Amino acid sequence: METLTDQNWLLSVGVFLPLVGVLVMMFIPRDDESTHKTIGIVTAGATLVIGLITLLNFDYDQSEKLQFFVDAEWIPVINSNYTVGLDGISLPLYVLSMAVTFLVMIYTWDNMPDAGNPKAFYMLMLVLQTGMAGTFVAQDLILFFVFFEVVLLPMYFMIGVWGGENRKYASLKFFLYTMFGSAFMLVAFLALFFQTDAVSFGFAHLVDAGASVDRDVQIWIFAGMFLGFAVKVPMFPFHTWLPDAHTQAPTQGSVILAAILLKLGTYGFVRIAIPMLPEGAKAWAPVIGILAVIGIIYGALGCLAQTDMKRLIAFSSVAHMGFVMLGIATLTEFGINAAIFGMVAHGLITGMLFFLAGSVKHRYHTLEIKRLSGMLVQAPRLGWILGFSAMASLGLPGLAGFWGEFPVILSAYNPNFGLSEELFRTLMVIAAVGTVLAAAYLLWLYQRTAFGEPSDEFTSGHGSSDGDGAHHGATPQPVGAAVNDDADHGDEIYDVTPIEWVAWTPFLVFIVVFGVYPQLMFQVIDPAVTDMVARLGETLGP
Amino acid sequence: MLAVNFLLLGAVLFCIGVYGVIARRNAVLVLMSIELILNAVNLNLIAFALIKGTVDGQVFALYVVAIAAAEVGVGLAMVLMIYRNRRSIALDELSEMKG
Amino acid sequence: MMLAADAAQLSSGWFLENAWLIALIPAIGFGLIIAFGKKMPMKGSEIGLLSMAASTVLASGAAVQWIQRTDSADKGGEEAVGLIQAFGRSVPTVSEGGEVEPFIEPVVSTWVWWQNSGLEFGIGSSVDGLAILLLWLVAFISLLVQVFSLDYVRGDRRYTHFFAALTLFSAGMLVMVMAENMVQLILGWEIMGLCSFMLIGHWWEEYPNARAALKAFFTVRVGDVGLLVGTAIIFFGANQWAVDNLDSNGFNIAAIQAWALSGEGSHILLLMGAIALFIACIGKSGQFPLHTWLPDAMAGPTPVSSLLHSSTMVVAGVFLVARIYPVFWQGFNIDNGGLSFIAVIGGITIVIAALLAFVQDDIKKVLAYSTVSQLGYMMLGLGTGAWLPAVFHIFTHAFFKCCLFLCAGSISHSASHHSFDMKKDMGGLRKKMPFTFAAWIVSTLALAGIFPFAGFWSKDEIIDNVGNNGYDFLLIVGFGGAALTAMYMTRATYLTFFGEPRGAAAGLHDHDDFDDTHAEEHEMELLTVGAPEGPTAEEAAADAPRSLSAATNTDHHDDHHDDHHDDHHDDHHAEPHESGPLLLIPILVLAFLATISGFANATPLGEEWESIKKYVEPRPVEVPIEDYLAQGAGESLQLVMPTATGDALTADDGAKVCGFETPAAGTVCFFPAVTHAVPKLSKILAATATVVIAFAVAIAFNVAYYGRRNKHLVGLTERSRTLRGGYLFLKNKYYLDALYENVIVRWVAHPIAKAAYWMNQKIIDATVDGVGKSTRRTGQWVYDNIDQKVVDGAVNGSGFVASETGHGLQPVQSGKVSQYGALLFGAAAVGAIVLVIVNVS
Amino acid sequence: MIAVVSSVLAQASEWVSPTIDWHALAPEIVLVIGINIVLLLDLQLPDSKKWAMASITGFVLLAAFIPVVTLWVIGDDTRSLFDGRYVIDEYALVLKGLFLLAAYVIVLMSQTELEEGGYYQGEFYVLLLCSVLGMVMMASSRDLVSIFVALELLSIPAYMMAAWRKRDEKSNEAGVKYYLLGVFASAVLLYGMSLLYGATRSTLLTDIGAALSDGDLIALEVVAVVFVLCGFAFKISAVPFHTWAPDTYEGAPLPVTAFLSVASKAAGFVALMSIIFIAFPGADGVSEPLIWTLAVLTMTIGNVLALRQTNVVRLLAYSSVSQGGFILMPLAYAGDPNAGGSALNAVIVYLLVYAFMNLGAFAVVMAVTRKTRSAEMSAFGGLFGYAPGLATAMTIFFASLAGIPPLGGWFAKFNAFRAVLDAGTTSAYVLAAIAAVNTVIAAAYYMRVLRIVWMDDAPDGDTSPIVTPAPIAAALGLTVIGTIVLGVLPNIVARFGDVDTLTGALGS
Repeated sequence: METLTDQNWLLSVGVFLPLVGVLVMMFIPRDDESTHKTIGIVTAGATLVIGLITLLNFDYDQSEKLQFFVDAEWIPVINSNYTVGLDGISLPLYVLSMAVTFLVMIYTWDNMPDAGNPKAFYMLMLVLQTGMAGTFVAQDLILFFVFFEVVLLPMYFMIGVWGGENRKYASLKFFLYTMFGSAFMLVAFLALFFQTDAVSFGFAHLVDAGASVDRDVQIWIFAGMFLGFAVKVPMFPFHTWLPDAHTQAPTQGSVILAAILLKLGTYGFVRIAIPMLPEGAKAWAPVIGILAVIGIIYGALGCLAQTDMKRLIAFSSVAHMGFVMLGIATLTEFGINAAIFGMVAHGLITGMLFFLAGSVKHRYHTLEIKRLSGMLVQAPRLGWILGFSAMASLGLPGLAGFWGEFPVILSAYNPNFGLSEELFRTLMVIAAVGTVLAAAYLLWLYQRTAFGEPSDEFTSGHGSSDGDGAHHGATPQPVGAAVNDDADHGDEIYDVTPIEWVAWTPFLVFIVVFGVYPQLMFQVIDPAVTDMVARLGETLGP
Repeated sequence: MLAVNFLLLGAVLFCIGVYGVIARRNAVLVLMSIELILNAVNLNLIAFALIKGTVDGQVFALYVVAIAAAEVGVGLAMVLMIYRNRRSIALDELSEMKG
Repeated sequence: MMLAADAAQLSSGWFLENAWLIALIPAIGFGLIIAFGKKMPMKGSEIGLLSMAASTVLASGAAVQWIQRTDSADKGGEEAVGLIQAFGRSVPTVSEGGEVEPFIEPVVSTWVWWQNSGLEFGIGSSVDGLAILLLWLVAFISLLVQVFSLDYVRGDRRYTHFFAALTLFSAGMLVMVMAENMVQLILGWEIMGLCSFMLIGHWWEEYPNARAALKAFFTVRVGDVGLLVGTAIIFFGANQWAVDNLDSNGFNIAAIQAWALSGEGSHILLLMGAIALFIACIGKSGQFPLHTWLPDAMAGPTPVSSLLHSSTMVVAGVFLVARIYPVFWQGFNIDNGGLSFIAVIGGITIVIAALLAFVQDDIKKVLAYSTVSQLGYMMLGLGTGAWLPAVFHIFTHAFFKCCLFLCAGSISHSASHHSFDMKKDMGGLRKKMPFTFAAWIVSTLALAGIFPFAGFWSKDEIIDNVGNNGYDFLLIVGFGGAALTAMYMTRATYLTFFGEPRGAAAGLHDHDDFDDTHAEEHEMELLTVGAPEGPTAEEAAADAPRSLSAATNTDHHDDHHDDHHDDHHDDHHAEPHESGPLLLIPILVLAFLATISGFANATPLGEEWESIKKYVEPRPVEVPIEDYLAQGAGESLQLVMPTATGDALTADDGAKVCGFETPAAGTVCFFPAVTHAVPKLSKILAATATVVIAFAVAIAFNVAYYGRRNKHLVGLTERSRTLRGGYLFLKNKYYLDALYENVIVRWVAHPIAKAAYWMNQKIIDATVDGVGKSTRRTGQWVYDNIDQKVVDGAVNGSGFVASETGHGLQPVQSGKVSQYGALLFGAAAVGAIVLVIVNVS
Repeated sequence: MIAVVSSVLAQASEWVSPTIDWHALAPEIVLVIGINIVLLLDLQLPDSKKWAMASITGFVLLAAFIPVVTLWVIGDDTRSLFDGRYVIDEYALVLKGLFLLAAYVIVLMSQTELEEGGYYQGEFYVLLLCSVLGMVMMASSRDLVSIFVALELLSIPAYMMAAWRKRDEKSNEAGVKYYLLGVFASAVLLYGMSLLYGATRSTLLTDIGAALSDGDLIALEVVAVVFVLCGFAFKISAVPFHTWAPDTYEGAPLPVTAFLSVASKAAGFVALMSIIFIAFPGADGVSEPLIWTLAVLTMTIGNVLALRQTNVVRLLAYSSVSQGGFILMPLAYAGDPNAGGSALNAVIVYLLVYAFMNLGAFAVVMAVTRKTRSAEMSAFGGLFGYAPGLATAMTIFFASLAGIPPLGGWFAKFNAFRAVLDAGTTSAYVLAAIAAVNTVIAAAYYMRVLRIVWMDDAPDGDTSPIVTPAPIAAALGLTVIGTIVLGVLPNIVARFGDVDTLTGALGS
């Protein structure tokens, strides 16, 4: 596979620049909070600039080729190199990761989680940034694996230190789950390495050599990778870490988790598992498809059962990633294109929703859906944004979400390479039903939280008088906490703050932009995907 | 022939020694049982040296004797130390740390 | 069909080529309102008005140019000078009249919207007759409605948002109407869904409104599953063919039409696609059984209802069917008179909805159900091959239904103190608001289909064609529907404008409860089967709750309305009065159109009157592919005229043309040759007669029925006036009573309507709600049992197991040297033995 | 009788004094000299000056390190002394270096501990040096006798160091247990050796290898092999020979624990490697299944037991047991033709990395327990709050032990997996899968500790900062840098691991 190597310093800088920030911060006393925040934001900003430069210099006419390609010696003993490159598939996610981190940091400026200590928080976020960006550009299995794992610890601590009441359980669960997956993934990588005569861990080589591996072996190796990636996605039945992690994580954690980390798994499928093991992929596609659709319905049902806003959003991710995986399972250009679009869309939309959840928590000190109502009265803009994001999330055309769902459903109509049409068409219909359920739970959420009159416990003026708890008669859940909250916060329901505007506007804008003119992204993704599927075709036949 | 009997004797000594180590509760007796094993080893070495007609075994045996002495020296010192601290050399009582 | 060449050219024009502006302007308007509306002097409403006005102008311009284009083709293109535009040539065929009718290609201007698997999918405008018709209709009616709203919702808390949503709503419909491909169509379709959500839930402070909004969106969304699936099926059915033959793709509507008629696609595929898509239409156009969201949607402000029910939202489903008609034509075998799904649903809907309209007390709900029933007519028409009349009915229905709603709005605004309950707050308004009354009457007549009002032409044409195409039963259904329409409209009219003023209409602010309950009770008494001499206590008790609730579910209108309007409206709550100009002008304009719009396609009056047919209906002719492909900006269009018309074929004598046989090699069809009934006087008379009789009966009944109720109010309201009235009514009470109670009440109104209503509330509506509820419960169950116990349980379980294993092993670490030693040597010994056995043979 | 004597005399008469390559023996010689210096100084110095002992010892170790470096740099053909009984090749040099370095870190750690504990410093360092000498010899020994001598030389001082806190019953217990089981194990080992000698009529590993690899094994040989392996399995505390480890580690002074868990374990592995690669290739029918089983048992049981621990030191003990299992894993395929090389590499790499991260872990625990006076997990609560530096270091070491990139641990584990999968047999894949699961279990308890460090509040709210004495800080710095660098640029360590296969090993 030919590659373009001009300006190949860009990627390395983009990946490792955040670590420079970390080093700087390391030598600044922790009390100096605003300095830390500034450094963190500046670093992330600089990284983002690098990302934008990459975006500008990217050659869109040959987005199926690896660009800014570097192939330097790293661990010759095990034939592993420092190989990085960018093509149409990775570009959107790569830039997305930078943008999201940057915006999250801005958001953190005055929304620091209660545990405090911005020094550590920003350092962790920067490390996280390196890991995410690296994963998307790595073109060598070992390098990929390293970056893939690097994100683990920072996220573990983010959840564990700055998270909610049940954070310890959630964080450990998140960590072990992912460890479990990646351990088998590593074994699978090695197996693949040796099955392809142990020449190199480079993607290019493995893509060429992998196809020749014996079919049964491929299936086994794919199983290993499947474990690793499916946990990360997460696919049913490996999803149970997600709701806990999301619910307990601080807003920033949830956003990054939803926007980027989940994508590492799907990206792994598209970039590694499927191209390198065509036969295995074909054998596994039905399983993936079925699990994906189960995930869609199951996630939706889960959402309907939630009483906690954030947890609901978390479950909705399960459903949305189900769509992405279904698209991938079809092994069609159509599906995979849509899947990648879906990744970005889901990143923007769900990220936005988690931001909102965070701000709601910040104002109401609860996410109990029962207790929230009339948000449109007390914080109209917040309410409108919530409505907007909900609409985007349920796949309304004209907003980004639609392009991740509709083509996927479409593609399931006739899967590629002679996968069972009956099966996938059934899946298609079920998935379509899933969109209805999506509408159901999101609108239900919106109606319950935004519409109606604000409940007494949060209406202005009552704050002081809430001590008697009289206003809580209506709310069945334990009132004690609420009373304390309201005693000082009940009358502080304020609307969107400037900082929040700064952090959120890009999300909102791009949700619309990509929704109205999806070609922006499709033209980048499509050639790369088409190229990849074509190569699949060479081994799998039409 | 003769050497084989040496080996058998060695084996028996070894077994006795092992039994002693496992069964005895008294630190000193355990030490002595270990000495038995070492002697079994020495017997073996000598016997094999005899059979093979090489001196390596005997050299080895000398090393073993020397080192065994050192070991026992350390061992007795330790036993003494425990005895000082707890007026007893019953090994079963040495189970403060477990699990 | 061999043809010699003799060039003529199709004209086009700026308006046609830039038709996309018609949709874009309101969309931008929406953005502007959201952004700056609050700061504008008129709170953003002016932006909405301006954008709609602009669209209307553009649409009109486009309409004119389309007419020129058609004429230019028919007249051999003399007018086409200068306006040459990029289109493939068409092959003329010969119509019923024998005159040359070439195929008029739509004017397409499109941009790449997204690409996938190497295919590029466009977005843009594809303008043909149907599109033009609806573009103009939507733009125009939206404009009127916005004018009306200026005054109607003045002072509302979310005045700006209201106009924003209204504008976006129109934009959505326009986008959909001019859709060049299915995805764009879905785009518009869903935007409307969103706006309906926003508008119906406009007063979301009250839970019922929020709920209604949710229900509307959700129900439609259920239907949309069909839309997605159907689109998928059609796409993959048509895509390959489209790519190979038309250099297009499976989303392109023209391509889909051509493919459906090309005979390439398997019938089962078409059938599946058609069914799936029609399910979407059922949801959107409130067809049975998904119609239940429509009446609830009345929770929205009246202008919304009028817009929703006249030209946008609910028409979308009908439009979809009309737009890709070939798919349904082939899928349901409409060509050879197969009894199509569409027709059946349409028929059922007509009757059910009409019956339901009978028992509503809320004037808007009456109108809502009447809309449903009229949509039923349109579907019936489309389902039986009467494409043209159905589209025509969309056109006319828009005017009078919109007018009726606005009248209702005007009443509630100026007379009934924002109540819509005919029984409680209206009556005797004809003197108080003469213009409204006039407009209402005109529209009612139009709706009922009285000569020469609009409805007469369109509805009767549908019925006529249904019969003509051999669906006799459905013909009867049509007549029945017409009769019922007349009846319930009479009832509504009577309750609103005749009789004595009640409640707010009588200037009372808070309603006299005794009055109401008594009235209700009395209605019971009359409606109770076989109990002419008065109800038994339990009957009344049994029935009371139902009707009371029927009344209460409209009350929230007043309450919240007051909240939002007190500042503005207190002044003229005092007395019912005629509304101001801003409200009246739209009403009167619409009323006027309701009167004359029927002549747009007055078939009975002959060929020259059938302008809709001429300009809107696509011509069923075969178009050579290479010419179709020849299109591309800048190329001029050569239109070929036949010298010797070969076999002069007319669709009527069943000659096999497009839609009946696969087009000749190298040519494609875009529209099936639908047949047109030749109008026969007898049928027209029959239709008229039915309606008139219905009217007579209904009027009589209403006078008697509600009159008598008034008599009983004597003791409670002022004496003198009612005594006179009461005496008058007493005279003709007997025979009418007999007639009414024994025939209509017992056999029609009461049992059937009640049954239908019961059905509706308890079964269908209950199901719709039930689905929601049960899904939630399922969710709860799955979450609690499967997710938390099984899946998550397994995970936590594994950890537990590991830790417990450790616990089990801890005793081994007893701390006792001797045991350690034993373990040590034991292991070694065992290992030795095993390995000896293994290795030494 | 006459015959014997005459034969002895006959051999004696052929006696020629061996030529000695002094450069090759330089490290050992330096150490020996150092031992004497320290011993003598200890007698001379007044207690007030005892602190100097530590630095002197450090110098000795560094001095001993110099010849190792020079030998490595010259790196010409392997130097074989005493007709192959004592060999200095790359493999030996790497490990000598490792031992010396580890010992140096241990010295750094011990200094404050001993000063504050008021222990006998001089003697301690003498013993430490002796033990190190034994290890350094072990790296070169290629003969049963020299191996045995080296083994005892490194063990006996360790017994005493384990019981160093004379008055502390725990320490006594630790020492005694270690001692008794140690001598018992070495007795069994010796018995095995004697049988081996009998079966192969030689104590030279290469000869043994040759003897074992012709023809089938007889029961005698099998028993011999098993006993020998088990003897060393005790040293590396492989389950079920691990029982002494937790108790001893907990009871012994922390530096000693660190020493045992790193250096003496490494020495055990060195012996094991030499024997397996040189002497037992012919016996892989025995060694492979035995070591396979040991590896599985070790990593699994070590892990599940570690899950239950509430004392960090004890937890580290079990963790080092299970780590031993991972190190053992590749050795199961030492006999495998294509995996052999990478197995050797994997073990060496693992030992190097493991030395850094485990020493570091113990160093942190020491630094913290100096304040908290308790190694219970709960005592580590809130560490991140009041000692972020130590907390970060601890995070690095534990994460590295858990095998998370980009810290050294991941490459060590990765290499082990790689070696195993290189064999490519079914049993290998099974082993890999089991190991994969074990990495997760291991992560569980490492993360539990980190969780307490980061997320809990300090017990009894004591958040006074910790002052880390310079030596420990130095040790920490050394190990932190090592851990990270080896993780980011594994090629360095991989280079060392990439030694030519052991001199005298079959096929070389």
